[in-house]
Amino acid sequence: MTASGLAALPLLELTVVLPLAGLLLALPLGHHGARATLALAPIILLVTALLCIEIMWSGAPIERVAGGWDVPLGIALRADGISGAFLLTTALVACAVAVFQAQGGQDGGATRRSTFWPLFLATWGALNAVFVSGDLFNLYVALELLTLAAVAMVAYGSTEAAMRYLLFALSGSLVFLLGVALIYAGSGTFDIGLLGSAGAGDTAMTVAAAFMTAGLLAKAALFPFHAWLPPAHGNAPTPASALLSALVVKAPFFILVRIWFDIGPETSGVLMQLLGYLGVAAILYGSLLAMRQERLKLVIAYSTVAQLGYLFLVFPLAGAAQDLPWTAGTWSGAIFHALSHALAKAALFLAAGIVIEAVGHDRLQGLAGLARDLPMTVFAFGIAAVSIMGLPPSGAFIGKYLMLTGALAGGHVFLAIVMIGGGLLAAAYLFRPLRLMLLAGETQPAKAIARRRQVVPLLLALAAVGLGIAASLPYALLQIGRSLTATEGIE
Amino acid sequence: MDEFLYLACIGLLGTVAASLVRVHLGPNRADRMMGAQLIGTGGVAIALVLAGAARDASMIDVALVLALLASFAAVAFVKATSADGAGDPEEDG
Amino acid sequence: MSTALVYALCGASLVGVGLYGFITRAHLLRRILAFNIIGSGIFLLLGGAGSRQGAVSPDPVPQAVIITGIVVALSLTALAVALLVRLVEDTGRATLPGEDASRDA
Amino acid sequence: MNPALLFDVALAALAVVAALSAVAGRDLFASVAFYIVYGILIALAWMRLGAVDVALAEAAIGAGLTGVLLIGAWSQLHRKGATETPPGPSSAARLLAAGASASVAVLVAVIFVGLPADGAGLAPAVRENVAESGVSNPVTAVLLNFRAYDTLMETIVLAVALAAVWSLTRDELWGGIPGLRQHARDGGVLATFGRLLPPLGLLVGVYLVWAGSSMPGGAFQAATVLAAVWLLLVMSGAMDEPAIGSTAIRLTIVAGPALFLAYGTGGAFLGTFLGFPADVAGMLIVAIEYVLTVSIAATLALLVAGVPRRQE
Repeated sequence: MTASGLAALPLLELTVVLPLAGLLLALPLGHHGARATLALAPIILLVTALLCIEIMWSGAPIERVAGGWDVPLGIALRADGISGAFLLTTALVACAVAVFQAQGGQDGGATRRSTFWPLFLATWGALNAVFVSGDLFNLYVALELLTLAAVAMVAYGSTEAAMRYLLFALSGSLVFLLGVALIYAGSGTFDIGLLGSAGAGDTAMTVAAAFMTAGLLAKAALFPFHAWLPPAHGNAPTPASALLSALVVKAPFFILVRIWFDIGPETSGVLMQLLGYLGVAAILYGSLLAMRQERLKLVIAYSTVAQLGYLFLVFPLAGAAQDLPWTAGTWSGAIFHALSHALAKAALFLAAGIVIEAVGHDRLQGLAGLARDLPMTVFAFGIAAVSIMGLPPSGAFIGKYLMLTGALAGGHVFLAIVMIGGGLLAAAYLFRPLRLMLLAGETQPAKAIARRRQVVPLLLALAAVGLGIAASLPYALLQIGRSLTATEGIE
Repeated sequence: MDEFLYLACIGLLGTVAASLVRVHLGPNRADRMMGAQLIGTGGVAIALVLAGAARDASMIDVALVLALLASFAAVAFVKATSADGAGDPEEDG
Repeated sequence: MSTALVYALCGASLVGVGLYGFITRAHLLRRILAFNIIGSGIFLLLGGAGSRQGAVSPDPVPQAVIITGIVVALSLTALAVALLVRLVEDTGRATLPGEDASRDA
Repeated sequence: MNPALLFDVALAALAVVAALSAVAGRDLFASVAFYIVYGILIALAWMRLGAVDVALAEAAIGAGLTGVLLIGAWSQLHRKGATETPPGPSSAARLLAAGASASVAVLVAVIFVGLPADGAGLAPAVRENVAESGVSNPVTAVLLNFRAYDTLMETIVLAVALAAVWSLTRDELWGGIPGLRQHARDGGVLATFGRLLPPLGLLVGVYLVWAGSSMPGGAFQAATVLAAVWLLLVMSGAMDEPAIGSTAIRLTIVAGPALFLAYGTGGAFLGTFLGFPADVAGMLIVAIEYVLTVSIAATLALLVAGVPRRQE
């Protein structure tokens, strides 16, 4: 197939349309939705991969306007390199989760069997809609779709955690919407591209962007808005935990990147510093609490609090000085980190799910010697842990390396130290469960888990490492349509 | 003419304010409910006058929908306060 | 002072009132009410912005997105209410206990 | 100050008072009543802003349906003894919260006042293109044509909200019937209400969707009125809620969004996602609106009905 052949297909639209069509199919199908989803998931993955190829091939973002109405009247769908990278990562994780859930099949009772699939596909569709939306109000609608599906999946595990999550998510989206309303009042458009090309903007724009940022922080669970995350991600059913921790919290981060790097309101240095310091606090606080947890899933959930902190270092490192030569690398590093974390975190949660299936609980003290019964799962956990710690050759290593280079080049020694320290802390809290599982202690007999099920987290963990080994391709993809003028290759 | 209509609306708002006091004071649920229903009626009246003042026939539809939904809310109120939450006060009595 | 400005300022006040309720009230049904009040305050602000050139022909785009917003708010309210009822069935409380995630196990 | 503006100020002040009473009052039932009053006042405000479509949506959805949803919630909490308002935070904490909320309100107000008064907006762009949109009501043109993508997502949001509510069902009740079995005294006020209002409501609903293409109104407002009619029939004991396991009811819910999505995707393969060719746009929009109205009405009615509480 040639480039023009690819361009003839509405790949961009299909990445959103297919999951949404799937959910409308799965809703009436009830528990038969599993088969429909399993048939659809590889097709969505294929479409997403073809879209990435199209973006690489053309070397420019792909843009469509819904209904054929040009912006600002219509709504633009836009897929640049970063969109493609997030779409593809989402597709990989979602396929793994779908297979994992379908194999697990009979757990969770009649309600969960019948409603999981529409909610799962709604999450996938909403994420994709966020990644390709060029319109601030449309982003609001997509975020709320995401909230509905995600909260409902948490409620399978704990109504209390779901309620807490819903309250954070609701207040977050209202504050975001307040910013969007102010932007329209001031500029008469919701279009991100138009807002970006309109230039630096004024105080009103910066205040509006600050509102949107505050709202998104609550949804992204950045410290100190993290309180909802560990109970929600720690108590949700395994496939939901994986989706939520790997992907759902990345959607608000993605929108923040769009706001501060693509629209680029008159950058408030203080705000960028603040985001950075919250990131630092998240790394330290999340890591320390992760070390003190007694349940495997809570260790992994607190690790998400900490790892999300890294992403926010991009704002002081690259946000305040967008024209410096190293900012391109720092920006790409943060995105690499987000993608690698998505794959590794999904692997960790699915591995934890297998552990729970095998021994019936996830209390750390009862996991000694598990490596003998579940070697493949413990191996997957270990590989994923390497990635979370940011050790070479993982994708997270590339991400951290690029960010570290930027921090040192920009004189942010403190941030650099935190980044290195955070890696050591991650090693500490992940070695603890790993060491226990590898220990040759006396253990309760574990239920046998099929190989084809254990291989799912392993593949995800290997993908996280593979992102680092074959880094040049995704790196090239990320540079397409990037708004920054600076360019810095990967050394 | 228009000035008079808006003055009439202000007068109607006065009745709304008075009913708000009733909703606040109660003392029992039936009182609060009646207060809210009275405001519904006042709202319909204001909507009709506003439609006249703006010479916009489509605004009459708002009055229509307000009236319809207010009676709907009244039924829900009555239901909620009945003995089993699904009944009819006339059965209880 | 214009009609649009009056309602925009009303919207700003409603955002404040709703925010206050959302922060200080513990009963979850009240917080759901507060959420809806903040939402409609934001819509009034947006509607006020769209009517600045006079009420004769207000900007239809904010109107359309506000209608969308009202429907989305209803959807979220419906989920919140259902979740609240379930929470009361499970725990007997219509409030959330203090923040300590690790206790949730 | 002219009387019209005086009215605006009085209405705005009353709306703020009603909102404050709703969040700050002691009695939870009174709060719900205040919220419904508040919705009515806001609908009037939208009329004054010349946004009749929004006024209709607020009257039907904001005040009407949301109000009934909240009344139902109160009723269930009341029966479980969970309507007691727990002691609030200390007065110092309240003062701090009040200060923070007031600062946000003032900040927003100051920013708004500081914006250019002429207000760049999309009204001219809509005016220029409305002739090609297939409908003459500019708000419907935005909803179903210029920003049809938002509206498509919104219809899907409704369907997913219903799936989310259903996901809270206890396993033993999966597929069952939402709400309690309602009853009313034969020939009583309630039963008579249940016979008289529905035909009227049906008429209003059909009128609103028909009017939507040229005048204020449209699928969402009409569907809300129809949902209210449905719920009224249920409350008066004239009919029961359907079981959520019913395939027919599930197909009704997804039919509207599915048709909309299929149309949009077909357009994408032919060249324009959600593109309505100008010569047939009017007809297609009306067709989609009618199917959407039925689907949305069913979805809204079931959203208010909530989680299944009994088996068939």
